[in-house]
Amino acid sequence: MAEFMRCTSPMLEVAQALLEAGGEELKTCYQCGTCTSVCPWGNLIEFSPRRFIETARLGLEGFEEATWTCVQCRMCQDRCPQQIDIPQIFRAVRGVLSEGGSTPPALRVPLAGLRGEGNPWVEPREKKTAWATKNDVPALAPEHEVVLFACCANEYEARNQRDGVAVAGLMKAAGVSFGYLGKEGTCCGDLIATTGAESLFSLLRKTNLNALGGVSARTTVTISPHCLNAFRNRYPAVLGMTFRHVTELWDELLREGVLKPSRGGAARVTYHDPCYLGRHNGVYEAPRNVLKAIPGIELVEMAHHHERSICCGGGGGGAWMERPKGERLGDLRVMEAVSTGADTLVTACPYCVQMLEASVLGLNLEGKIKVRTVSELLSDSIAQGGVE
Amino acid sequence: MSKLKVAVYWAASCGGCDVAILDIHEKVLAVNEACEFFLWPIAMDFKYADVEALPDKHIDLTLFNGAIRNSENKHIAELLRRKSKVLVAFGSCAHTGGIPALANLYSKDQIFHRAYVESPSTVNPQGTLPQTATPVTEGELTIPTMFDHVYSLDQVVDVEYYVPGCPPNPERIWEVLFAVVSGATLPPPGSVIGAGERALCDSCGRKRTEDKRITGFNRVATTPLDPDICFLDQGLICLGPVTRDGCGQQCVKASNMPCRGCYGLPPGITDQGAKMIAAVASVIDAREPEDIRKIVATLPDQAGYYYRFSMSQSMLGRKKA
Amino acid sequence: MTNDPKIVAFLCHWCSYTGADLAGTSRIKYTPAVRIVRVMCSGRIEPSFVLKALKEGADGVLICGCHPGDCHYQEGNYKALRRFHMLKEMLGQFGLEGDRVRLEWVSASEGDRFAKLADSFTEEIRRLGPLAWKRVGNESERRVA
Amino acid sequence: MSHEPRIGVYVCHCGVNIAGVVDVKRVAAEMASEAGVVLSREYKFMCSTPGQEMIIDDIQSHGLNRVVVAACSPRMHEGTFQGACRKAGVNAYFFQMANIREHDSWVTLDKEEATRKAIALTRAAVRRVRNHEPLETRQVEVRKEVLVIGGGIAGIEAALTVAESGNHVYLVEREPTIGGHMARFDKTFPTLDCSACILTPKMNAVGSHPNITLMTSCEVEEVKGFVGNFDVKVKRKARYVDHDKCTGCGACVEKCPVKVPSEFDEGLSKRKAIYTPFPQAVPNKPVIDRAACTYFRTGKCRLCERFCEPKAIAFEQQESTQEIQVGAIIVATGFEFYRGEALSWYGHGRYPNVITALEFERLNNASGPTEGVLRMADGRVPQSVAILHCIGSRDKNYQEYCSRVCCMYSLKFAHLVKEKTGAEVFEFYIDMRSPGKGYEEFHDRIREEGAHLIRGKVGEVTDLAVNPEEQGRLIVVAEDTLAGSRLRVPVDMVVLSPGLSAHRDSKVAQLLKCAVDKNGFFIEKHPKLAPVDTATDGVFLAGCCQGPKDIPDTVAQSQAAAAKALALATRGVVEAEGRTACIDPEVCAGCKLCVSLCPYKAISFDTAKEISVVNEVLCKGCGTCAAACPSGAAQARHFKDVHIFNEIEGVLAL
Repeated sequence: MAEFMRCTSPMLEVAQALLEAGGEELKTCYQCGTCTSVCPWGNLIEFSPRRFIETARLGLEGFEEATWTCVQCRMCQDRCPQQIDIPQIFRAVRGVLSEGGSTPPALRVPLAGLRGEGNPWVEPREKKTAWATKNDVPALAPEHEVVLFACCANEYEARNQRDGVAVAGLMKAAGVSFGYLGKEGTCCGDLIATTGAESLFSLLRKTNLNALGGVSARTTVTISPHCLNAFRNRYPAVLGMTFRHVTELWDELLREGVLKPSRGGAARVTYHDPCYLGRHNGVYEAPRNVLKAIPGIELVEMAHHHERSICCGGGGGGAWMERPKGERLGDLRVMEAVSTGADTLVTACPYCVQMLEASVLGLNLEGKIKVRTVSELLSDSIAQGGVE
Repeated sequence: MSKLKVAVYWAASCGGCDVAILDIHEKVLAVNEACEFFLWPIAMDFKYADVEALPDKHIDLTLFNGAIRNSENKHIAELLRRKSKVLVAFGSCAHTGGIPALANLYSKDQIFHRAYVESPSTVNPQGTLPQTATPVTEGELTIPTMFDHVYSLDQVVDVEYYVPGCPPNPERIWEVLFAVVSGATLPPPGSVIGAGERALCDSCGRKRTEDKRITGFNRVATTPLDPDICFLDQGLICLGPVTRDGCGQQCVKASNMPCRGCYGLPPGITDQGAKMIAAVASVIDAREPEDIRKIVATLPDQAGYYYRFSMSQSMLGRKKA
Repeated sequence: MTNDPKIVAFLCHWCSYTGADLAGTSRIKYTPAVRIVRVMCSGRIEPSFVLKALKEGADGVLICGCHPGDCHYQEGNYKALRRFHMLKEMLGQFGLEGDRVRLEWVSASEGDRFAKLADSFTEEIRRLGPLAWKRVGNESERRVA
Repeated sequence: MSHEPRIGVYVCHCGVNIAGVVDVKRVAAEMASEAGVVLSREYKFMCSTPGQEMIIDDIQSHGLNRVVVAACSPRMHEGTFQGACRKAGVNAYFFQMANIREHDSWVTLDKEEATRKAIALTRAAVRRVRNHEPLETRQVEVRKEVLVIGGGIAGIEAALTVAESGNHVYLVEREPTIGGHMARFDKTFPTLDCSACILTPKMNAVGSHPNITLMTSCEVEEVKGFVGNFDVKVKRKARYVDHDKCTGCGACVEKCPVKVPSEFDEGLSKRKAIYTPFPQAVPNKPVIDRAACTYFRTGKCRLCERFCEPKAIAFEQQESTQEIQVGAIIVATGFEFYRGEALSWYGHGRYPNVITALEFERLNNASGPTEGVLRMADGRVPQSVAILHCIGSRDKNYQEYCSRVCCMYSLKFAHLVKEKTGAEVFEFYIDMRSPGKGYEEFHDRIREEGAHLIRGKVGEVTDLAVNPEEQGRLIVVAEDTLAGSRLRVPVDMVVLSPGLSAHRDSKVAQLLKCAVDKNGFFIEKHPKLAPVDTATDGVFLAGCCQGPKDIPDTVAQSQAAAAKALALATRGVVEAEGRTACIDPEVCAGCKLCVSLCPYKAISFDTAKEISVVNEVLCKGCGTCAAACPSGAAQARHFKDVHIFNEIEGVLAL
């Protein structure tokens, strides 16, 4: 008889483990499906956060597959009528699965890199500050008022080094008293926290807390929205420090008249909101204000912008996961950008830069659209010396 | 008829109460006629030993003024208690602690430090503080021990009656003495005598509004005072509403000054400060916490205002250690 | 457990007491340290109640009334608010930590809030330690009653 | 009267509600040693008849003169036990209750702690009751007139019910006509009666009833007094038309040259500056919209005046105030549709063919802007329509509660669309809620009619087409949670079904000293057993002001509220609160502080005796005067200092 019983029983032990790992809010879901309908993956693949929650809640088979798809863009959470922190549920499940040894192979490399060398590219730790030395970025000294915290991507990855150099150049031009937190610091751990690697994240956090705990500056400026998010939302507020994103700094310096852009940039640009700057941290206008302040730049919006912006696909560990053509959120975003008629797709996050550039290449649109950062465009527009 | 046996004593106080007895003027002769004094340090010479030698309950009436501040005050209070049939807490200090009890807002250490080390006129580089016993070549010199706390008389010994005031109104004093001397029936023990049964406002003729609003507290020194209008209506703290009537209103009527509360609580309330806050704060003209705090801040030293004469009898009694 | 703080809470009948009832009917658990005394309106609450409670051994006093604008008797809560601020100022002179006496608005529908408030206030008082006002003063100097 | 206290203490088990946590035997034993306690018992259910009889027997056989019951909240059973005391000849105010259920056994986990707390709370009651005094309650006559605030179906029904009994009603409505939301609906679920057909006769009945004074364009401005004796000030806004002279001929409306969007039609049609809101309005006489009127704006025009034969135009009319006296008040202020941010997520205001429920009602109404033909913005009749449930409802970001009626009215919409246009209907819902008489059957009928009911909340409405079929249409994106598929449904028109919200701008609750819940709805006295009473005696609730409800429930509640008001009027008298303030003339020093503080002006100053005096009829017993009286002359009966001090000592004694 038994083989004819095609029924599944709830696996409450599994469900209980998920609840204990921080998936408490699983219980309040009433299965309306808003999450699924607003999830950007819906445009490309079959993916239902709702079904994920329902299966996870009862410990039913099937939720494991969906676990690693989520890019933590937070669209679902913002729209959830029950105000459920759905990204957190994914993180909790990931934590449980990782403990059981089910980390996807693609993630093992960056995890090993972070564990061994403090960066996801498995580059030797010694190379961390090479970019700064080469480009005369001042190292942090006690008299500095601002800490510059660069993303691993700015440090180890060639494309994003350009952004880092632009940031340092602008800070110098504006006369900001700043220094770069080099070897004492390490990766902020934000993206790794989203993959459920809690213990590794705590390790990285400890290193950074030690490094920042010892400095006298009261403000830290990050280039990546992920570092910003880690400091603002995942680190304890014990440091008593203010954390700001570079675009917020530029916006302020422009308003105060310290920075005066004079040379025009690209004629028509569109701005892609990084999820971790926008939805996660509520910064929507600062980068736009910067772009609007640059002479000659015309800012147009894509179909999805501000709170409705679509993820580049790099969040939640997505940056390291290979996806077949036709299943790339970055492609969707680049096509949306192209359809605005813009010649430049501007963003403000190293991972967005990586993902969007990969899509531009993959779609053979190199001649049609460039990917730049807000800092790069601003840097271009500041005359040599910058400050009058 | 034998003369009434009387003692008058002065503990922690200024001496004004003693003087007030003399302020009954020529009637003091009648008192002298009717009374035999066994102790009255300010007026006559007696030794404590003489009192100690008296049989218990020998004295008919003791008027005890002053608070209990040190071991000597307490010793004499207990002595006079033993020797007296009727012990009267005479004046604010004995009644409710009076001005000396404001010291309860400080610790003994703070007071010593202020008096013997900090005060501008003091030169005391070693920081020497009073010692209760000092060895000298001739032996040991002792002075009374200062207590941590200032007490009203009834916090140390049982008391039959209270005559309030700083000082008591001479007319009231005469009424009390006359009653005792003439053998009139005395009220039940524990009563306040020589004072009224209502609050001071009852006999105050100042005009009051029916729509009181306090927008800020004024101070006597910096405000022109209208002699016909209720002080509260002028934004001044007047303790009249929480003070027993009977003083004759030397302050309010004769001097155009708000009542300071020396006659103590009227019957029916338990704490001058608490009641004054309840009454005054209710009519503060503000609704937002910030605005209320601003108005409250215009009245510094509330405890000093409200418990000027009644700290010993206040519900909290003293500052927390 | 007997070392737990003792807290007297004065609650107005219409909002806060009803809110505390709602915490009960909703079976929300909170500390037993908070003991409730009911008055019809927070406007009835006098500073002497607070002093009495402190003197009788309370470590903290909580005053709750209707939210501003919601007073069943129009403005009683504003009167409580004014007295509270003036009393707090004076209690400071008596060396009392400002947080030992607290005023909060709790509506009839805020059972959950009342329970949370009871817990957080008790926690705060526990942090401040026992008040033991009954023992303030010097027993040896005073007459033995 | 100064006999020694002989107290009986009764500790209730309340089944296991108390006894399961609190050691009731220990509580009773502890109380036995308190001064004045003659006997101390525990019993399973004190509020039961045997429980009450036990108290009565003990009072008689043991000569008790004070009673303490430690049980539930006094809000629950104080009256019950006071009644038992009274029956046994003990004044009701010699009773005191200790709340060891809501404030103890239900909120405490630790049994030992719960027992200690119960002992403390009961001891407080025992110590307090010793010092209680007997209080007298007085009887006050009740006025027969009733005020109804709000002229929607709830107010109309309540007014008619009261008026039919022969009592007089004042019906106050702030709009120029009665009728409320119901007058704007096309059909009513589940029977599909024409809304106007069933409402209009009632509106007319109100307009012509000899026992109803209809006060439109009026607002309640001030309410004073108490149950049975309310003094109400009503502000009458200027209408600029003398309704006594006006015959309602309509010549003025016809001639008026100004056109502005009609509120009644949700701005989908125009009305004149002088207008009657809709053809069946009651009163069916026009008013002038001052903001739109050319004469008021420029000083010129007066066309309406020229064409008014009865000379009813009154540009000089001013706002006026009328005072009325009533014994009871029925609140029927209704609701408004949710109009918040959630609408914009679904494109309302961005896409012209995304409309709200109320717009849909008007578009479907034969007297509406399209004469009942469902049209899109460009005039075409839609081929497909999506109806979205729960807009702003069941959503912690907006309104957490379920509005109860939206599922049903949305199903009604599906029927109307089908019937009128034959279009495909897609209805997106989270859960289908149809618990009413005939409601589930109506739901079935709509399915049978072929509407596509899809279980899934819509995430987005967009015009971004990804294929030719979607081109030029609105695409509704949702997950069909039953199929587990993400859907993109292209439609011509989207109807948003928002929930019901409380009137946020209303001052009525404040004027009546009624509490509202966190959503702004009036709080009833008891959610189950007193659903039309409020905490303010003599004020009753009808309809959606208390919470979202459908028409049958609204009408039922209106009739219930009317019955409550009539019961009060029929009884003719009310017992006034015994726990009032008093001022001891022997103690009062005449400082006048209390006079300024009394919120009810119940204290006056007797200039002859120079003391303050309480008018106990006006006093509500808040105790503010007692708290503020510096000399202790003002006392709050039953809440005197001594009582509170006793309680404080009691609760701190363990």
